[in-house]
Amino acid sequence: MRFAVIQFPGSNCDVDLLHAIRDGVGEEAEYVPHTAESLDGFDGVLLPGGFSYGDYLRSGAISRFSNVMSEVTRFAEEGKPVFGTCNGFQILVEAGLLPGALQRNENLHFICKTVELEVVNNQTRFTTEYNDRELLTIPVAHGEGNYYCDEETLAELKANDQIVFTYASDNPNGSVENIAGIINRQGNVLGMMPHPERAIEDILGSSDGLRFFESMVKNFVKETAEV
Amino acid sequence: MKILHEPTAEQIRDQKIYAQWGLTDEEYRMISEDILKRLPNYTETGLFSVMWSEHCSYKNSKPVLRKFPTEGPQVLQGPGEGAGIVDIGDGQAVVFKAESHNHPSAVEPYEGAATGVGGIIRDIFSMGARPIAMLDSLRFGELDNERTKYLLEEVVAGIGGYGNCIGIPTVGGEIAFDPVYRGNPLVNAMCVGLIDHEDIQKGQAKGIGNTIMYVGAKTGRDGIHGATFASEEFSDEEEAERSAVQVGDPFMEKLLMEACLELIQDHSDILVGIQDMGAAGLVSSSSEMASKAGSGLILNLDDVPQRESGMTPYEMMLSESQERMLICVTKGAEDRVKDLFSRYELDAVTIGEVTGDGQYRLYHEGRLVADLPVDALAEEAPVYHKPYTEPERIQAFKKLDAFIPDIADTEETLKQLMQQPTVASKKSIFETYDSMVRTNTVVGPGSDAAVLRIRGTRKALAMTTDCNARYLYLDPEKGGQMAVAEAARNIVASGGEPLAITDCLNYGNPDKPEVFWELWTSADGIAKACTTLNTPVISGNVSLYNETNGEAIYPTPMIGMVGLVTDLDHVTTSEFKQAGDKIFVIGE
Amino acid sequence: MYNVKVYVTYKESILDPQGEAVRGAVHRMGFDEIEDIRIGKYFEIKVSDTDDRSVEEVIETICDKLLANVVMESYRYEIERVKETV
Amino acid sequence: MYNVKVYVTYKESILDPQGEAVRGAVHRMGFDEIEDIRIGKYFEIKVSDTDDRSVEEVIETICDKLLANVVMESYRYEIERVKETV
Ligand SMILES: Nc1ncnc2c1ncn2[C@@H]1O[C@H](COP(=O)(O)OP(=O)(O)O)[C@@H](O)[C@H]1O
Repeated sequence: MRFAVIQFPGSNCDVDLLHAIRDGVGEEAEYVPHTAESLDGFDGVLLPGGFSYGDYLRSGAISRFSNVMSEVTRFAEEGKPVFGTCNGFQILVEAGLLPGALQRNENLHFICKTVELEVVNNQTRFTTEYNDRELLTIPVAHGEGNYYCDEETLAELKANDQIVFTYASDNPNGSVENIAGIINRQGNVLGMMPHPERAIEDILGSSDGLRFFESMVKNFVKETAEV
Repeated sequence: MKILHEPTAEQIRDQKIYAQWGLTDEEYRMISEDILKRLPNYTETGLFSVMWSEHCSYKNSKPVLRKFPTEGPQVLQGPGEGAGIVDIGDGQAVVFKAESHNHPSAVEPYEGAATGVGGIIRDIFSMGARPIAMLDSLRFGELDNERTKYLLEEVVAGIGGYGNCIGIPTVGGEIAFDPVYRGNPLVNAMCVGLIDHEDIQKGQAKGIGNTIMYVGAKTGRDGIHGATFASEEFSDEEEAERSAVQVGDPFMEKLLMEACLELIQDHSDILVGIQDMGAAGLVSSSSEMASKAGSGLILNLDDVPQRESGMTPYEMMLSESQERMLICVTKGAEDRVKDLFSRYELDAVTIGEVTGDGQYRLYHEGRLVADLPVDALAEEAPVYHKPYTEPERIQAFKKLDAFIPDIADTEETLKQLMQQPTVASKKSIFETYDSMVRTNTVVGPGSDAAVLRIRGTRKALAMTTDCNARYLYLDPEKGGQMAVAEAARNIVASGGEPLAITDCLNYGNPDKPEVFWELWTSADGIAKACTTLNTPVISGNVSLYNETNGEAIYPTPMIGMVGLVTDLDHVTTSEFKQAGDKIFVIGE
Repeated sequence: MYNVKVYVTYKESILDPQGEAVRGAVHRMGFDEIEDIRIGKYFEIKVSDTDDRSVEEVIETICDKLLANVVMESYRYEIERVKETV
Repeated sequence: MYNVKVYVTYKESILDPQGEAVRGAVHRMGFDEIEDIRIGKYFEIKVSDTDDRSVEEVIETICDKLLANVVMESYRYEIERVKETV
């Protein structure tokens, strides 16, 4: 499986995603600049964490107008897998590929620590390697990760099993219903605040994030075999 | 069109305008009679006043710094460049330096701390290194008033704001609270970088005809005279007239860092020298680059990218606008540089060229506005051997009996101790720093030293900042030794072997013999400990005049130490691992 | 040439923790008469004349797409025509 | 009861990185007529009546000490008297 790691000006977890794919799951990954006009030849798109355009104005607000985002949107519409972590999630939300908005953390502080995540939907193409209701140890590092959506959207998210990860014990940002990660209706675009790419080696504290990327790869392999 | 009314050379002399900028009568006499053999004009006087400030010239602290051991087989670059470099084998090296931003942080704590972080990061990547970690060392008054709480909160937010955004993990540091820092908090930041030997750069402008280019953010009127400002004391009356604050733009710096690293790694054939524009901005970087290489320089100030209109040569040369670098490239390579930087949406502009005559010439609107021997500016500031005397308190301390605490309720005393902000956990602070970005942090904040693995090897780097200023107040020499020893213990306890140190020497007004004695004597202690432990001083920074209304802070030489962990299996953390394990005390 | 002022504020139903924090600080300063503080963003924009489209159209688009996130924020603006200063 | 609006903006010589970034974005969106954008803060404050001191005095102090950092920002405000809604 060949992954595109999109680099926006100010992305800073791009290198971590690249390593997670190359060293973690042993697949191919290439950087793709924000100016790129095409995503041909890629099987999955990864939007990294960081502070694209300094997160000025609102996180993700400016990057969603970059050239590559229209390609990412098309890629998503074709049903191919798109994953955004942290700033990547914020960009997906600003671009309208995922519902809701991300507000400043409730306590107004940036927070970097390891949290317990619960897998509430292990039937997505990103989570099949996890057990249902499994608890994962994954780092968060963000200042604007407080997921917000109106009642109607929340009801829809629930009705369609679009909430994929929640904070299990202590919610670091005050998000509605402890939401940490959601998926779109079609099931191919997932965004989450925590960083699975920071949890792929025990020496750094956890390897629970590895199966996230393994799920992506296995489901891709399965789909291509079926075709 | 604004009409400029700059004082004439005669007015500067007669009204002693130079004195307001920090030059003494004797210094002014040296400049006009010995060096120029004419009166310096407004711009020239300004250039001398910043370049001869303590902050840029170390005129008061040079004799002190000479005490430090700076050599060793491991040292690839000692003090004198943007940062020091130590060999770690396999063709790799570690680059590090610490920098203070005390005065700016007292005025505008968020931006002061943020731009301090930005500045030290530029020092590291201008050497050619990829910054891999940040540490800090902070001192505030007691947390019993709103002002101090505000300062703490904003300084921490500024450090996090900059470091998190640029994507360099902040992995450790220290904080202490004491009434002596109430009006004069200390904000010291340290950056550590990793480099391959062949990428090591120098800040030099050499090769007659080569091109000087300006890259990064535009120049505004920010922080003019920041360098002289950093060399002055505070008093309450001055509150209103402090110079304009610099605002940091970590996003711009991220782009600048990536562009400069690409230039260094992929275009070494055209790159001659690179230096960041830090304190005293354009004048300091350009004159140092020329002086180091024995060259002269011509700069055309009309070409300097400007954010504001009507800037004078004086303002442009002294501006401390952030996120700017100066580079020297071979003649004809300008377009390659422009192309590279434009991919990062950054300006790269030719502003001058290298000459062979050792003169520093500035042109503005077709006029020659400064014409000085570059060495006089960058190298020949006078060096002062300040008088020093032992403060009376030291003899008084010696007469005191050893203090034996009278503890009635051990548990209660222990609880009280643990509640002291200086002793209590700093988690609420360090959790606001991204300590993990770039996924190399094996041990983050919360242990004795932070440990970062070196990807692709079994090696790692351990790093820490330490200083207990109360010990120095009581006995500067012993206290200096203890600061180095504490840092070394933290490195060793984390599995590393100490390599070298950097420092930030934070002291009061050196014109007071008692303060200078503290500096002088504690340097002896630091030097002795470094010699014994074989950890030379490879870089550092001096911050003097840390006083409010005449009261000096404690002598506070922050020590930043880096050690090499030769195998990841050696990494050890400080917390107890499980019930039943045995506890030993080793040492005396 | 136009001077435009844009105000972006949280929708009423959205919590404004920063405003709450500032209100707390004001009360600690002893100003109990401050009942409520809401914090928003304020933009001062200079727009030059163009033949293609009206300044209202331009500002409306920019507000809607960029300056405000309409999921949680609302905006309003004032447009003032000014004389060119040459 | 008063409704107060406070505007805090950077002083002219102070860099506004946010404004710069947003201006760049607007230009990439094709709105070249936008010449300049500066971003500030906007506060909507509700103040109740008090006998001790004037609302001007209160707002002036809060602005000077808390809402703006006068080293790099300036502020202005508008105070509007409103009827108590009971
Ligand atoms: N300002 C700070 N920034 C980042 N980390 C900090 C800071 N202050 C303390 N820490 C971290 O908290 C831990 C404990 O610090 P400290 O109380 O100074 O311990 P010690 O006395 O053992 O040096 C260390 O890991 C240190 O890196």
